[in-house]
Amino acid sequence: MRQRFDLTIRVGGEGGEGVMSAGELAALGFARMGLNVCTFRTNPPEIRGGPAMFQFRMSNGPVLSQGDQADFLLCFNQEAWDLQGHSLRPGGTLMYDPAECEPPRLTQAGRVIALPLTKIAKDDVGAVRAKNVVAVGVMGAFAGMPEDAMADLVRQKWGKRKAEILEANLKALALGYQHVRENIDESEAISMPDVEAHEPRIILSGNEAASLGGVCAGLSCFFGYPITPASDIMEWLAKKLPAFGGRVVQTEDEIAAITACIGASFGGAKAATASSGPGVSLMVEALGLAGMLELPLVVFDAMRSGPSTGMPTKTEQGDLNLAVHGAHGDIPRIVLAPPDVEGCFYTAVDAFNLAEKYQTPVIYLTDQTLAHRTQTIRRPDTDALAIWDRKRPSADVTDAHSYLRYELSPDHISPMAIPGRDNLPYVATGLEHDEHAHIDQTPAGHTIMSDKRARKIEAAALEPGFTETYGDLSAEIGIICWGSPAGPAREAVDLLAGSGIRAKLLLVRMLWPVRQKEILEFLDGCQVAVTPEMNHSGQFAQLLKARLYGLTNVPIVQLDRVTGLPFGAQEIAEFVAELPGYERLTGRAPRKRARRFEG
Amino acid sequence: MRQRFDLTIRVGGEGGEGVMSAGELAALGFARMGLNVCTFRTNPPEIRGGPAMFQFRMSNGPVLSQGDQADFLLCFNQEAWDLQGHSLRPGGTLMYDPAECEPPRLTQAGRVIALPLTKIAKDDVGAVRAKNVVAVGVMGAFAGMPEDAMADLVRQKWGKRKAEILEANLKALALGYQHVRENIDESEAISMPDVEAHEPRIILSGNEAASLGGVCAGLSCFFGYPITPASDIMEWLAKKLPAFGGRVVQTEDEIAAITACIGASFGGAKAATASSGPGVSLMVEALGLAGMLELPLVVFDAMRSGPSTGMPTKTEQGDLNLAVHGAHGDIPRIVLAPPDVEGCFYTAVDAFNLAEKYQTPVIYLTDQTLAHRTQTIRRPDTDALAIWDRKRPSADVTDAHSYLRYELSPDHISPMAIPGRDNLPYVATGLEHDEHAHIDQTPAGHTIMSDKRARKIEAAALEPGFTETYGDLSAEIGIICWGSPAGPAREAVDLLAGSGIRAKLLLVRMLWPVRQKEILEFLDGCQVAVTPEMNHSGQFAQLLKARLYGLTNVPIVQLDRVTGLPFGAQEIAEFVAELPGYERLTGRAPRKRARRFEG
Amino acid sequence: METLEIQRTVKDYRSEVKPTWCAGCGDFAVLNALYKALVTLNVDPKDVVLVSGIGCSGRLPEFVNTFGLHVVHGRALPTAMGVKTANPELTVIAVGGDGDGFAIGGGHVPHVVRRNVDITYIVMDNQVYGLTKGQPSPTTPSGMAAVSASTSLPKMAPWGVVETPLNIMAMVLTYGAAFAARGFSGKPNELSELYVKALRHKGFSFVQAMSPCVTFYDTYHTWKEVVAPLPATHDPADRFAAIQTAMTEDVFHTGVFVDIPRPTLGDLTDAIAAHTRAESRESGIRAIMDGMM
Amino acid sequence: METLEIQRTVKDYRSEVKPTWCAGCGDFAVLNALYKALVTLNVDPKDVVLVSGIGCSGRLPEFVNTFGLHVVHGRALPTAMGVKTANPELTVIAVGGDGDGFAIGGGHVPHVVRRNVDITYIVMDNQVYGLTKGQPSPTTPSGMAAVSASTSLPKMAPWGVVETPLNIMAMVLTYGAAFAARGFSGKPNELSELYVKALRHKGFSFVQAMSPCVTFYDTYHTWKEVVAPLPATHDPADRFAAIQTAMTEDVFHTGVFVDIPRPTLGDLTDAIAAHTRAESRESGIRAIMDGMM
Ligand SMILES: Cc1ncc(C[n+]2csc(CCOP(=O)(O)OP(=O)(O)O)c2C)c(N)n1
Ligand SMILES: Cc1ncc(C[n+]2csc(CCOP(=O)(O)OP(=O)(O)O)c2C)c(N)n1
Ligand code: SF4
Ligand code: SF4
Ligand SMILES: [Mg+2]
Ligand SMILES: [Mg+2]
Repeated sequence: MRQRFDLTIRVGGEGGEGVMSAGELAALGFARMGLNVCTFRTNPPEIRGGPAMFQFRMSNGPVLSQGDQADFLLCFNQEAWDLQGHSLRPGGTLMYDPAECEPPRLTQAGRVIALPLTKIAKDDVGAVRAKNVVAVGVMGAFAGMPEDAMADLVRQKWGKRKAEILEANLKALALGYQHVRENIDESEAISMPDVEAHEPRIILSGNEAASLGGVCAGLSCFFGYPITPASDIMEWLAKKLPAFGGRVVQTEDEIAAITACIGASFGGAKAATASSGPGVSLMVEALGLAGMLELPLVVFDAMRSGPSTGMPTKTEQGDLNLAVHGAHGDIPRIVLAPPDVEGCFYTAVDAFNLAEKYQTPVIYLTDQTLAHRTQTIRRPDTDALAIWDRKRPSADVTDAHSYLRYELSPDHISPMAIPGRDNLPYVATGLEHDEHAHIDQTPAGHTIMSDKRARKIEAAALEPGFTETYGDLSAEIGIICWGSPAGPAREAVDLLAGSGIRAKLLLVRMLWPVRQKEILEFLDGCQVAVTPEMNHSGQFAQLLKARLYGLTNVPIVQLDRVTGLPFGAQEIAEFVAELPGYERLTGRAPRKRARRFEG
Repeated sequence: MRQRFDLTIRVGGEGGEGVMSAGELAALGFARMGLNVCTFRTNPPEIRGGPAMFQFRMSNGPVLSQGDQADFLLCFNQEAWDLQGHSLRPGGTLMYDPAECEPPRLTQAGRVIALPLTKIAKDDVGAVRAKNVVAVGVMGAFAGMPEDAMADLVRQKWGKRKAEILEANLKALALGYQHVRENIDESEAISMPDVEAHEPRIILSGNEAASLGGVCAGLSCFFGYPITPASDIMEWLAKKLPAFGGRVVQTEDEIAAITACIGASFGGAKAATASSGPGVSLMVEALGLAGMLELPLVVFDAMRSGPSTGMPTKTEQGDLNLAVHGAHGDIPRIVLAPPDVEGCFYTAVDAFNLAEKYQTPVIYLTDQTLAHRTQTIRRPDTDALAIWDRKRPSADVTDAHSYLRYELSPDHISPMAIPGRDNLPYVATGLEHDEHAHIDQTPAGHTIMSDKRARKIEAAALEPGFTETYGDLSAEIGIICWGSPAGPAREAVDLLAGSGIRAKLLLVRMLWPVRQKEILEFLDGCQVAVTPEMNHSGQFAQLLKARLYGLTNVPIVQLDRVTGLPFGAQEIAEFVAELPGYERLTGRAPRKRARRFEG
Repeated sequence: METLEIQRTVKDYRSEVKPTWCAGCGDFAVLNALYKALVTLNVDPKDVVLVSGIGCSGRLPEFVNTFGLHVVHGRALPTAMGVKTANPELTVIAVGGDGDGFAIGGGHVPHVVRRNVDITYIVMDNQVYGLTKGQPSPTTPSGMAAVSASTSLPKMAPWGVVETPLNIMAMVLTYGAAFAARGFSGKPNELSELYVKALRHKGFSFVQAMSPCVTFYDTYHTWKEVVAPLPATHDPADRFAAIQTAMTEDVFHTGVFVDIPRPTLGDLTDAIAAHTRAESRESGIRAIMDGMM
Repeated sequence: METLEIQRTVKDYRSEVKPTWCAGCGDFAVLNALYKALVTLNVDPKDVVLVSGIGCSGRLPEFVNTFGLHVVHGRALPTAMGVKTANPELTVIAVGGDGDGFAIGGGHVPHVVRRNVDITYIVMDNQVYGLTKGQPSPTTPSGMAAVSASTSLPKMAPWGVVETPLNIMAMVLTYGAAFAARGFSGKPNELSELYVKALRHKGFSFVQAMSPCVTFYDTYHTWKEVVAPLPATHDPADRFAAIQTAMTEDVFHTGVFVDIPRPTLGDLTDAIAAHTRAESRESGIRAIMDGMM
């Protein structure tokens, strides 16, 4: 068996110093070498300046989370050390720029290396801004990455800019390499693993994966209003969709965006919008309309910390309640959530497919960590994707009088005529209506149609492929999770197994309708279930409890957390290992721990 | 003991024929005689025309619901008979206008009276429009109501209009009385009960009661946008609030309305808005802001049938999910619901009080039935009302630097400075902030403040007076309900007792935070609990299940219904009596019944 | 838009649903004028989408035998933009009230105008909220003028309307509408002709249809007095003169205020698409993924 | 508004919080001009409320030592109206970006203007969405003009901006703003004087502060070239001339476009209140209930 290589590098500095682009560049380099890479960043709330952090983890095995602790920490300045110092694992390597940072004392580092980035950039490159590329050179050299390959990347990134800029950056890169060669003992460098031949892969961010999934599923009309961390979905599509005959319109607000989606869907297109909590909150009235009209559409919600404006650049899973329960009345809808970047792609395809099949709005809950994480994934075989389209009137319906837009069919799904294509004019209305789409305000009419809409969605709970289990299925400790905590939760199962604690994981990609059947099966035999969620009230746990009431008694212990940062595997594992009352299962006495905050 | 008198009269006709005003007038007359009165109406979705119905029930005892069946049914036209015929109790009295309606055959009526309303109005009054007042005369005469008293009412209502109109209506009234005297056997008339001296009472609609409650609680700034069935709150306040130095602004939309409330509350006023589902859906982003800023304000939601535009003139309780869970992130809020018109008044006072005490938005869920029902209630002793105001900085805080707007205090409530009054300028922001209200985007900061906001609201669950029980508390069948179903549910308990089935009722006026303690106490000893709700998914039942998971196993059986009509007592009683699996308690085998729709 | 095969008649455009408006409502004339315009254009009902928000006026699509989309209050315009974006071949007409369009929906107007989305927007302006039983709207005259002529307005404005009304024609012109016209229910033929012009215009076209609410604010007689055609000298290519007229008129001028075509959103995005089009879906997707390696 | 006891200085209005804007951002000048205007007015910080929405510009209240209310995106105006309604004695200033005010918030502007709410509204117009990293805003010039001068605009508009920009000055004038002026970050003294005039104006006052975003669409140098004072002949009592100027100018005119006072919402509602006032709360409530028997 090939040796497991797993390394996490964190870079801290000031926003605007190029921390992010240095990190991205190095990560891309490692990905090209064949490693699996996963990145993690925190942006300052300021546009320019403020503390920025970029972390990337790479491995020759699967990379499921951003990494709990950094093996290497590179601090551009004092604040970076103050804020990020805690993240270095005991014995790890600390590098700092002596021009901007006091030599750190009292550190857990195994070794401390002063790295004169500013000095090299200023004196030798002649441009202090290039210090991030010097840093890239240092990282490349350390990791034994061929200098040529790295130089290629620099050329790709800056090739279209002014020649001086490219030259300066190439020089900075070379000086970074040179510095390592001249000053650092070769034995201290990381020895990169041999990477075996691997399936074709691509590297992309969660938002890119979601957008690409949309394109593959047939998305053709996109309307959106900028908001962090969703804007790049629209920006990506603005560039790419026209090539496919699709259209992107930046609207005046989110209400215009979603109502334009409603119009486009009525007009026959696969339509979507993307936003974050504040924008999605504004959309719920129209979301109800889409449910009532039974129109397919997809709302991407890249969740950030709420409530209200909250922490716009930080992650959270606080929009589940809104997605499931937002808007007045009982509204049909489907809520999905991808667990990782690969899931971002496939879940987007699912979102459009389910929207079409069930003629319903689908809300796709991603979060800031996933949205802006870049990760290597297997290159999707897009030819093999099944793409679904909405049910249309059968060819023998030619008379508008006999056409039933909201036909009460056995599967509760009705045929939808498309203007311009079907000679079956009808008027879709948000008022309660009958099978003909005519207004019907009778007790029977409203009851029957409310049933129809609800049952249609219940059926979606039986679609296969929206849950996944991991670990020892006979374990008595269960972990149920959704969204980006899935990666660290899976690693937590392994960590627990390593310390002799048996646990199993259920990952749920469809949050609404609730996957009652699979969840009950999973809970069967459990003594306790833990639900790690990045929100304050355990929104998914509460949904589960409501839907499982009377069907099971397995205690559901909520692990709710709103730090704005993603979970670490260690954190979940510790919580499980120290669950009070389950010493028989964990073999450990629970510790009383003060909340810790690290960032 | 004085004999129980309990009579229900229903009038059906075409919208615009004066059905509503005839009914209102007669109801007012009976109320003045000292009877308790409760009215019920269904409006057509059309502005003019379409089938309209008005029902009023009167009794010398308490009147808790609109009445299951009509003792008297008066049909202005054929459609009224077709639509309303079912509502006449077997043996009841049917009256119809032969000019507009075929003599009904095959009826359950005990007697059928042809009433030439059109003829009298046309030939004798000389104005066909006056036929509704002829009908009022008939009803007054039938019920033994003094003609003078009725004429006074007519004078009050039309006294300010043209003299001819008043004259015509007085004549119409007299002719109605005369017709009964001349054509109807005295023995067939209703014998009105002696009404004993009673506490001072007033008669008003639910929306008036809510508005009056607001005025008593100190509401001074109201912003709203018209919507059925909430508009009359704003219209009432537009007339009344200026007298108290208050201000009402009709805004351009609901988002403006609620954000203006936020501004006004920040400025030190007690502020409110009123809307229905579609408008409240639009408000949730700002509602989240109010929660984040910890600002008191009240949102009246007069619920109508959803989803989307739904059935705007029909009732439903479908906005609970929205009220509790609408908006992204975990937001503090309190949700209240009045059970009847008297409750509309006191719950409004509570709403403002709790908003002030907990510095939080309070959502007040009334529904179309309550909103437009007029009911006699005991005249509130407004001098005895406790009125609460928000916590302000103590006098010794004079330095803005040491002032902590979001101080972490033991009760999680912090002192609020008011511009113009307190020399303690601070900036309230929807971004996460620290005790000083300064922006704080750290993991610890967000966690601590999220805790603060959540705990503050948990404490509200301990405020006394928000639940009420009824019936035999040792019963093993429980009914838990909220809002307007409370009245019929209470009558259902009596009906059940009458047929030997012991049941008890828990009426909940605070829906969020969930009154876990009282609900668990109530469920203690129950074998089953039934939750009658006018929505499709059992929104309150789902909340209960989520909050009671693991704490009790009492089966919760949802009685969800979306006909757009209020529950009847009979309907709830039957559901309970025929609960499958509880034959031991009910002594009855459950019947399999087809859904019935009446309206 | 026009097909030559058959000549349709009003019957082809009238739906089975009988209008639910009050007898005498101005909206009947708006509807009849629309039937007539559709007959003139002879457009296939399956190629027309009528989009409306909420209001008495918003019920109009139900009464027309074309596709219809009756959405939430205030959102007819962005919804109509969505329909047109999905299928530029469709004739898309948004209709609605003064409240729907200029109160809750007022934020959308400038943007659909500046994008020059190729749709027609008919506002049925009765200067009141009809459906909610007669509150003041953004166009209700201020003071007691309207209030004392109405049974319902005194409910919200017992002491008169304190807001100054908006001049929606001047606003739309200032936003840069490529086509803007005004008609009156009392002059149904002219109204119908204006619709035809608006529908033939490529780009955003606006028609303000003065359409009295006989139940809550009956202005038929007063408006009849103050309606006059735009002076013959008015030049629809002169936006600025049109604004001046709209802002200073003491009568309601009817006719075409401006007709100044410019490229539509569709034209411009089509040009982009032509420039960037992938050879095939598959090759396009492949190219994207190749760039991610 | 003015108290005579003490003369405050900029120090009294500057908060402890250091602005987080990019170095060189036009908003610094907007802020400094505001400090200066407050000094001129010498208003007590406790009597001032600054209301803002979301955007780089929306961070301004944090930097000022007065009460502040930093709300959600696009809602500064109705929120400010709420503050003023609660307490008409306060000096209420709404501030925000071109996107905040005229994209998502654009529906509120006409209504706060027509009500003539006595607040001052300062729009920091950088013709771009700053905070979200540089997408086009309602005022971004169309075509490639802006796009090729920006690193960020090509993300949303790789082939140019297809929408026509809105002329927000002409719009606000058409809505009937009682006071409207334009200034430029590059001329901070004039800007400050305009604020003083706006704040002294009783009724709604609008100040368009041209304030470049140096990071995403740096227009400092181009705008410096095209800024010119309104001609001396311009009459601020002539709304119509002001609109004409706003719509035809090929430079950015600075100065007071209109100053045409009319009664404010507060004046009118105060008059109503005076007319209907109850003797006491108690008697008022008693009278209402007496009417319900
Ligand atoms: C979000 C929302 N708010 C309010 C309403 C209630 N409402 C329905 S129509 C309407 C205004 C009607 O006036 P207008 O648009 O002028 O149309 P008209 O009835 O006069 O034709 C209002 C306020 C609603 N349906 N939805
Ligand atoms: C409801 C909502 N939608 C979108 C956003 C994201 N957002 C924040 S600021 C902004 C626009 C900023 O542009 P502008 O108003 O011109 O202000 P500037 O940053 O340029 O000063 C947007 C779209 C948000 N915060 N809330
Ligand atoms: S209420 Fe007015 S606008 Fe509505 S249908 Fe009647 S007349 Fe027409
Ligand atoms: S991004 Fe632009 S608007 Fe925002 S602070 Fe920087 S320069 Fe100013
Ligand atoms: Mg109207
Ligand atoms: Mg801007």
